[in-house]
Amino acid sequence: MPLYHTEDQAMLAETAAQFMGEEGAIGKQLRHWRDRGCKDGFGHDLWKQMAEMGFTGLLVPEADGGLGMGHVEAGIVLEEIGRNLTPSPFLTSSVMAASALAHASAEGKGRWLPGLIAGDSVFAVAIDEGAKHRPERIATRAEKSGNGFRLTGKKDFVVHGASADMIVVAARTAGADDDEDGVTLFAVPKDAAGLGHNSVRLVDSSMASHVTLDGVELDGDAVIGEVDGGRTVLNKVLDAGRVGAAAEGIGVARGSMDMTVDYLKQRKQFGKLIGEFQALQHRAAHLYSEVEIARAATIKAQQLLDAGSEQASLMASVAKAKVGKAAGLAVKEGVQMHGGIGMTDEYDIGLYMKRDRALAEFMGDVYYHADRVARLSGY
Amino acid sequence: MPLYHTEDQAMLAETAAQFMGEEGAIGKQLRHWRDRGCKDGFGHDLWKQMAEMGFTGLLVPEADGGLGMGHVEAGIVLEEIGRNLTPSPFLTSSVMAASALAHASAEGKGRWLPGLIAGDSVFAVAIDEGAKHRPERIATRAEKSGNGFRLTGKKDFVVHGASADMIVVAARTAGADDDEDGVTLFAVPKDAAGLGHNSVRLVDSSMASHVTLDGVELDGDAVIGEVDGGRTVLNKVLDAGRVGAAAEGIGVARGSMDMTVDYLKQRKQFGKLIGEFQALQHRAAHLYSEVEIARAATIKAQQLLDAGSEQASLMASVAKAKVGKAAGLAVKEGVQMHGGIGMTDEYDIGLYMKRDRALAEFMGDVYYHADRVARLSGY
Amino acid sequence: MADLEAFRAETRAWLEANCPPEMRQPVQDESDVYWGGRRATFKNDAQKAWFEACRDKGYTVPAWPKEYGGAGLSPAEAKVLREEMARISARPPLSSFGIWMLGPALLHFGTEGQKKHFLNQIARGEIRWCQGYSEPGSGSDLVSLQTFGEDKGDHWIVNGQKIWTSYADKADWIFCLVRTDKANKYQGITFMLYDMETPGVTTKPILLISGNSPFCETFFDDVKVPKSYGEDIPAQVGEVNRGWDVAKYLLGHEREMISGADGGARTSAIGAAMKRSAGELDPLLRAELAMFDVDALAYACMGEKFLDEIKVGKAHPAQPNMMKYAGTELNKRRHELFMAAGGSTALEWDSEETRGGARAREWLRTKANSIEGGTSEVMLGVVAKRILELPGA
Amino acid sequence: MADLEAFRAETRAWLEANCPPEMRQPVQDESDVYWGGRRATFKNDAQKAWFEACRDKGYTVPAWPKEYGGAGLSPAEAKVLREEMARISARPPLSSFGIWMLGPALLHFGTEGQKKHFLNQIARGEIRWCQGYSEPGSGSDLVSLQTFGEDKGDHWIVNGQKIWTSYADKADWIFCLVRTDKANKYQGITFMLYDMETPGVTTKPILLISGNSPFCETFFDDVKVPKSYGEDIPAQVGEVNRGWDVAKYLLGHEREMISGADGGARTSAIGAAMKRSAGELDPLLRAELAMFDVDALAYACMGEKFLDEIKVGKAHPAQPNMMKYAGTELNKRRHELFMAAGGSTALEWDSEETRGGARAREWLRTKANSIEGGTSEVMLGVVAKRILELPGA
Repeated sequence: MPLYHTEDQAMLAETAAQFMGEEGAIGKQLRHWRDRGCKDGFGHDLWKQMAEMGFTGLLVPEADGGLGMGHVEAGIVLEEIGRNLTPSPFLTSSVMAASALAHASAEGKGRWLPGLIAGDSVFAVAIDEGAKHRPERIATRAEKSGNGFRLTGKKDFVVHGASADMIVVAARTAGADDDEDGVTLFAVPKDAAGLGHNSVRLVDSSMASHVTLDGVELDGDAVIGEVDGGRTVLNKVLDAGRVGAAAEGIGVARGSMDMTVDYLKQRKQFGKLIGEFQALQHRAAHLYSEVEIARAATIKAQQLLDAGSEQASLMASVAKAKVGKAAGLAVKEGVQMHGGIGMTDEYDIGLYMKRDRALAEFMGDVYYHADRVARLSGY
Repeated sequence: MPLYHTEDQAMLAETAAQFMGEEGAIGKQLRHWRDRGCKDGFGHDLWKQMAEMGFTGLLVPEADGGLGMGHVEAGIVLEEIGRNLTPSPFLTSSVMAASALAHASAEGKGRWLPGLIAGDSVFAVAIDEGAKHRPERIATRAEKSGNGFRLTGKKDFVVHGASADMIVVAARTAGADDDEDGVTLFAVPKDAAGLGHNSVRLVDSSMASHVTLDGVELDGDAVIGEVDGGRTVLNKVLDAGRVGAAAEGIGVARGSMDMTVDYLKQRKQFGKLIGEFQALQHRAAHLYSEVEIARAATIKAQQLLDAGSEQASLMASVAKAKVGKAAGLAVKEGVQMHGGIGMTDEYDIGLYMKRDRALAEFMGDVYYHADRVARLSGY
Repeated sequence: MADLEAFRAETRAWLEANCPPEMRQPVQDESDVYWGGRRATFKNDAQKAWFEACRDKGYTVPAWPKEYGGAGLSPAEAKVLREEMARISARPPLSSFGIWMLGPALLHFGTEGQKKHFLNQIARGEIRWCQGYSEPGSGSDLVSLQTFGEDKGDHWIVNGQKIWTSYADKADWIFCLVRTDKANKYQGITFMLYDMETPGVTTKPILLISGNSPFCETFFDDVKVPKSYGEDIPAQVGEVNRGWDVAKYLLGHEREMISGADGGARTSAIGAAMKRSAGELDPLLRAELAMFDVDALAYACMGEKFLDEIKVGKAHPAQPNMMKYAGTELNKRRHELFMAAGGSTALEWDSEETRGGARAREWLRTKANSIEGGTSEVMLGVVAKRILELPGA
Repeated sequence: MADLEAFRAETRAWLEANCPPEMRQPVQDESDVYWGGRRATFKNDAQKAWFEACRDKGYTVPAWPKEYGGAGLSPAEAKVLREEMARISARPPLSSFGIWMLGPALLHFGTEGQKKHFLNQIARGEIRWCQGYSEPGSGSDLVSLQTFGEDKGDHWIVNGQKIWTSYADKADWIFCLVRTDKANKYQGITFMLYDMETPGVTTKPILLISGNSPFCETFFDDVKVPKSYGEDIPAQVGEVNRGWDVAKYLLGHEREMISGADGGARTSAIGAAMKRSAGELDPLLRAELAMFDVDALAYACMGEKFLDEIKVGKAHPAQPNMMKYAGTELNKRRHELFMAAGGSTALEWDSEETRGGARAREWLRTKANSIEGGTSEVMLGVVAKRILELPGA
């Protein structure tokens, strides 16, 4: 498959760009909700609009009422979300939870997918335990209890956790904390007894929860996938989340870069446009190169995921790590090249830096993923 | 102690600069011996002249016939050696072997020091086993044998090994390969039976040996320092070698940088001196900053060594690693900024790149030493 | 040397007697810093007592001459005092742009009358100063500033706008670069001092990405600045139209300060601290920390060398630019690593556990390091031109 | 698709029958490469047989039209041939600047007469070409070249000097940029073809830091170049004085080639190979290898994307400059890491164990990657100007 968008995909990109550029714009969404101290960190109206656009159920198979598209298409939407810093539960709900629910029972799908597709429900995913992403280790326990399970543990960095109607929770039904096997995924509804949230605002004005599971009782049909065999589904959710975060990161990088290149063409110092200064030209060109390369890796990872390739998981880490580097460079150069005004809250460039930081951390940072590339490559 | 040279040291620097700039110049030494395929890789006449200048015995205590100076002074000479790419056995003999011989018996000192001070003898140090510097692991065995020891093993990257009258060899008299204790240093004379050399020319035209010790029989008085307690002396030899290599590396970096900055002021392209191009200006200024910082760290390490500080060994690794970075940058920028002619053998800038590569590897590269900084700092 | 040891003993005893225990702890937040000025209030009695003891002893500005409110300490004595204060973690009794910026300018360029008048005010914490340099159109290209003072005989009428005036909303007086000759770019700027309560002066805080707002925009609308404040107390520092010399001199000072070369404290590896706070480190994060620590420990040596050389006049005059460049870039990298090591916890913006997102806010704050006081790009240009003597602009 | 599969089967059979086993191993050194030309000799019978089989089949230039000596394969068929050759590690039957550089220029700019004459010579390996572009004073600023061809009616008299002419001492003919109008910088250069045996042409090899000397200085002393080599066979490609257009077109090709975007093979992590050859890796070297592998694997995706986009005309015309920049910088870094992983063994310059210092020599060779075919600095400038559309030079 060629590594550029098909005509259909190019049309979707145009639609998504127009929609996010208008409805998802920074002034209309991010600043609006932030300045109101919104407890969700995003607007439910926009989420509903995204459903009307067909975005919410993009990855859901047609048989289940969705559009049956792939990660390339999800990435197209995410890149525009990134470019406009649009706060929404798209990544956690339509990409990650949807990837999990593909493995749910017919009953589970029937319970959750209509709300997702309609933009009526929000979903979160609870994997991390501790401040760093280390999904190889799952300590949260799910013990057999009657017909179902009883969950006990703590989860961190659960983005949109307190806003979610359901949280996909990775817990351990067997084995030791570091075991590959023995993991099971559960759909935990918001009203489950024993489910607690300490919801905190992050640097990018998004909301994330420290979730406590204090003996949460669930029926057996809350299980997604196989009991004890959840690692397979978890890995798919992780890959989807990583590649999705990479795609959003590319949007952040390109948005930041475009804004900066525009500024270089407008700002004068020493009697010249600062974009005439060769040192800045070379740095901007290097940045362009890094962002293009990161984008190619991201699209490749999307295609491999859609093709079900064995190489997909390796390339997911390559993409997440490379985007981490490139987008990090884009926002740093963006703020520096904007000079003093880049430090002010009034200008948007600083918002790109904040979002980049949170996205870089989400589902594993550049260090985690470069290390994973090495491990998967046998060294 | 202030981190700049005293008046005496400044005078020594001037003397050393003049001597190396004249007698040790690239055309007179490095190219001369290289183009002749010299089996030593350096000139004995120059070594003798260095003795007349008092350089050879600089670190040897006055009581033993030397000048009783310190690592700051040795570093001054080494920086000029580096700047002129002067091939000589100064680092292995006057710095490393001399640091070992300070712990030798009176008999050992009497046997070896006069030749060192007079420039009649050459010394080498055999520590590495394998292609990378890992002195924590010593596998070469020295077994008790009559009054003395019998050495068996292989040593690599023994610079000037085949030219040396005596080689300081680190061997294991007790314990397992990775043990801290159980190491002993030996003075192995060139004519010892069972001592073999596979002498190879390196990229910088210096000569180094793969040394084989095939049951080399030594008297007990060949031991330097304590039997089984050689690690203490070995660490001093290592620190001296690392800080010395850093000082020489600073000379390489500054020589390369100065040559490059000069070139920027002469070469025209697009109707301008290339030094007028802002991108090159900024890169040159960054390089200057890196080299200055590396030099400060190196002088600090020299002072700490001379003061017998506990921090000396940490700072030796900081200096070696930082110089590795800075000098590596200096030669890379040097070749790139020279453009095509930098790739020709006719110009000297490529010789700086070659010497830097060999020095960077000698006594541990930037990766080894940055890792050591982390280990010594408790992480 | 014996004298110095006597001075050390004396200082130790004085500190013991005069520095309250509450003042022997690291500053936690802005409210722990005493800035002085007309509207100053003390956070608590300890802060007041400590300030007043220092003021009376001349220890708010220990190295300034006694007649200007200092203690007249020699450099060696001042170093002993710093060491002894550091030993007990004593807080600075008074923080002030008057001490850091205007004072050095006056000591170098001021008339005797100006020194007596203004330096004593600064030393006693009576007047809080702010700095009026940058303008919206004049950032790196500071000399292109447009704020204009029209000569009206015995006074100027100043009109224009400044930006990045730190704490202008809290300051009493401003030292301000004002164009007084439009025909002459470099020699047409005057370094003026005037009261922020003068009619026509207004300020507006600038909210930063860190969520703080230490800076203001400051507007001058027909501000009447008298040319003299008394005998031998002209309103400008240095000559009229030669304020650029003063500004350049001060930028050097500022760069030294921002470079962290004087920090001294940052001489241990951060990797160890990160491991303690983060638990096991990812191997590649550990590698980055190690590479950083090599650079940071080497830079600490450079800072020591730089200060040693400055003392004896051996440092190249443009070396502060190099230090500022390297120091600020390093500090930005340090805080990137703090964020990485802190993981998702470090992202929190207003939680109690993170003291209101202290780490994230500090991280964002450091992004200004390489902009304020001369951008990294300007610093590199100065090094290229003045140290490496490369041709052209 | 069915056709393609038939073609694949046919190709496989043909290769089986015609590619000798000795030609199915990676090239070890220069002597394994067949460059053709008047003075060419074969290393062995296998090399000769393989070359002749390909020549007769049109497989030295499979995608060129049959009338010019190619096999007239479609892009899809050419890809199948490449894949099948790669499958059995078949060596290229003929290496030649005529194939890589002059051929594309002639196909784009040449007259029918030139194509028939020169392309067939190239395809059949009869003439070995070299490239005369750079001059001592004209490196990055190529257009400032001074070699001058004086118009003498039916011929030019060429005087001047070229540098970096690859294998000029072994080449039969040269394609050479010659100034033919001193008044016109860009439109005063002619892309000339002439015989290296013409009186007045001399060459002198340049010894490189890698110890090899593939390049020469080439001198022209009153060299008489006829304006025509027969009917419809002018001596210049494109119009007289419009050679810069041809040169620019070719530089694009060269950049694609050097960028390694077409390499395709470099898609696996080097860290694993380094660990196999070096034993345990230092943790920080492992970290650097991992960071490199992220960049290299991502770049391989970019290479794939770039080639896909070129095929359908979606790539920005200046994208080869970006690819050349990123690809060559990456390759230099790759070889730095090879050297680090190889430790002191990799330093050896002429030992047998290291095949004559192959690793070190290759490492040094890569330093030219970011200089030849347009420096990294020139590439960045082109990207800034043509893709980002930044103002000024």
